[in-house]
Amino acid sequence: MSLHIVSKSPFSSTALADCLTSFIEGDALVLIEDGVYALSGALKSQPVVGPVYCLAADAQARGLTIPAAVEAIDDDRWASLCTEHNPIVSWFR
Amino acid sequence: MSLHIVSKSPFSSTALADCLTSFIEGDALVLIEDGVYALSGALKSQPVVGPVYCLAADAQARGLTIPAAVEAIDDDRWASLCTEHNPIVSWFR
Amino acid sequence: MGKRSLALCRQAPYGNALAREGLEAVLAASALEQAPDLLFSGDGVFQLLPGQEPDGIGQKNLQRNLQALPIFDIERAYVCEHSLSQRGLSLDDLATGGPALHPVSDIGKLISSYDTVLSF
Amino acid sequence: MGKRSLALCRQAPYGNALAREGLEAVLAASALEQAPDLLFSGDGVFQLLPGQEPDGIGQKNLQRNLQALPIFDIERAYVCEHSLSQRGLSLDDLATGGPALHPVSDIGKLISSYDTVLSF
Amino acid sequence: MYPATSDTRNQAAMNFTLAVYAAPHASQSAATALRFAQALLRQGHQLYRVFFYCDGVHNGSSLATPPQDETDLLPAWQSLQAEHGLDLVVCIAAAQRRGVLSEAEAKRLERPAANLAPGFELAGLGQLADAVAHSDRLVTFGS
Amino acid sequence: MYPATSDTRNQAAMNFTLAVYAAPHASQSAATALRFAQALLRQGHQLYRVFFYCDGVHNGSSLATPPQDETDLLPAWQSLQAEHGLDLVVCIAAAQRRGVLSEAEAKRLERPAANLAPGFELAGLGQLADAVAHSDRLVTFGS
Repeated sequence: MSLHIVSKSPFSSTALADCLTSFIEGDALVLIEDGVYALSGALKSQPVVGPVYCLAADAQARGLTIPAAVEAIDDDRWASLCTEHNPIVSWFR
Repeated sequence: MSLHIVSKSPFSSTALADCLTSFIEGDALVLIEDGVYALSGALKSQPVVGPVYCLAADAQARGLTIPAAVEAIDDDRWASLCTEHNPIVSWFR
Repeated sequence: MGKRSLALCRQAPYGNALAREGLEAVLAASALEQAPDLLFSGDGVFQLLPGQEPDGIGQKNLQRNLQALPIFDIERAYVCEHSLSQRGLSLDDLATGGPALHPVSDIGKLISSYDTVLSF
Repeated sequence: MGKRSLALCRQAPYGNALAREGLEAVLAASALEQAPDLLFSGDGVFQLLPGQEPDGIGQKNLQRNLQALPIFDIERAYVCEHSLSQRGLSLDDLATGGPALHPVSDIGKLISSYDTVLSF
Repeated sequence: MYPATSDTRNQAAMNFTLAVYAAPHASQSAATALRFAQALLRQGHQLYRVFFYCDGVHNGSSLATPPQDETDLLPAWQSLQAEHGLDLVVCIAAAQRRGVLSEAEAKRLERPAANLAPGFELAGLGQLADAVAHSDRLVTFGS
Repeated sequence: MYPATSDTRNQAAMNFTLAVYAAPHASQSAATALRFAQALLRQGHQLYRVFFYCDGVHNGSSLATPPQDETDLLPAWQSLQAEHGLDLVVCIAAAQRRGVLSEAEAKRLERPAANLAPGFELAGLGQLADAVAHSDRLVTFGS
């Protein structure tokens, strides 16, 4: 199943919204770069989809706390997720 | 009063929405580049603000028709609008 | 190879180079007989509007690239229905002359049926 | 000159260079005693979040640039209230140490009081 | 006052500065800025400065070579510069990061080549502040 | 199979291709791609190719010179290339438009200098299609 990678803020881009429209059972979502701002909004308490992963370094860079419902990951875990899923779909605009 | 210039599609960027939040009586709006896609949505029939101008070349490039409530302009008219208003505020992301 | 790939086209034409460079990548792959399928979604559906005349902004007409696709055996393309209705458009509003356009309601299911997705 | 200018900061930090390059332009103007006022709106309010630690992504902390502003006589900055509430934030959630932050409800009125607006 | 067309007769000529943040070919914005500059000059306005910042510094590259059937912005900026004595300033800090270097900068930074096109000059961010202070209007062309 | 850490023991090594569309310094994405490439190699995976497309071609510029206190991606890509024999391909068409030229291209196009960094090579878009066909995974790093 697909691994979706979102790298833009949900407050200024429709990248996350478009991704969620394409999200189906069995898929997974990785928030990177400005995509981690979803943690301060839509995905704060109860994510609408799952599983949701978040690059810890990107959240830390931006002063965001990763909520319990989202799994903090490093680059190595991200790479592993990419081997466990296919295709890999980037949403960057 | 301000001249607001919006250059991104309202369907994928919040540039237009952010601009409209900042729009006050006496301001004017110019749609350029992908900003002209507002003509196929929010600003199609009755624009929520006014006056609204649209670069004709950008609408024509994209196969869009400019509705009656929006004034089609060329670069020279755009330049004139910039002399008639101040400040000039660009909304491009 | 038997691998199936999808080009996911989400950008409006002309405002930035991604729509054009995406189609160029698709044409290059097709010339090597590795044609991906195409899915237009989000602002990418605007690539399919008829009557584009970008001379006035000094750009080349992207629809020529679309019309070239059938030459490279890309006979059909998918269009996200949700994206169309969000933009007040229907299939009838889109241009013909390129590959046949097939509306898709569940693009998640479509995407997951491919081995590779190229996002543009 | 007596001209009043405003730097409109609408970008989140780190994801693209505009937040940083905007602040650098503000600092350069301030060093020449032509300091603009600052308005943080949209994702620009995220520049003001405390506790940013960008070492892990190989970038410099932007908050140091913000903290340098008072040295250049930029004593206060405006923050769009609507942008804060859209993001579930309040003034209390923002970092101190830079210029004092003044919430603004009608940013249209604020913008129109300036001669020049630099968008970043 | 330099009225150029009948449209502009009643208008006072103004001093404009353009801030260009977009690279050519990546975004339409650089081409829009050029057309806007041409319109201003056609109407008899003055361009105090064009300041290329952020990705806009790539407008000053002498190496960009678009295909023959695509618009090449570089010679258009250069001929506008030659004809009107335009001040085309590329931000030196933004250009250094992105690899747009004059001969002097290439030598100073010990880089193998220079690629700043004739007609453009590198200068500091202070030139943007100076332009804001000395222009009637500033128009930003974003990325 | 080249297991590098205990985490990866149970995993089959895979062949990855990365498509990088973003220039360094303009967007975080180029730096993210580099870190991801390092993680893949650390885990014992293979990188079939890194394909630099769109604004990503600027990653291959030998002239970009970030300030000393900012990360310089170029030497990091080059040392990864040297160590692992990476295939760092810069799309020739996208690079030509944006002014990233090899010596041969600069001569052919009659441009005054070349700026393609050692370790990178220019090649056609077909190399992206080839990489898609020969890789287990493709990851796109957008702009």
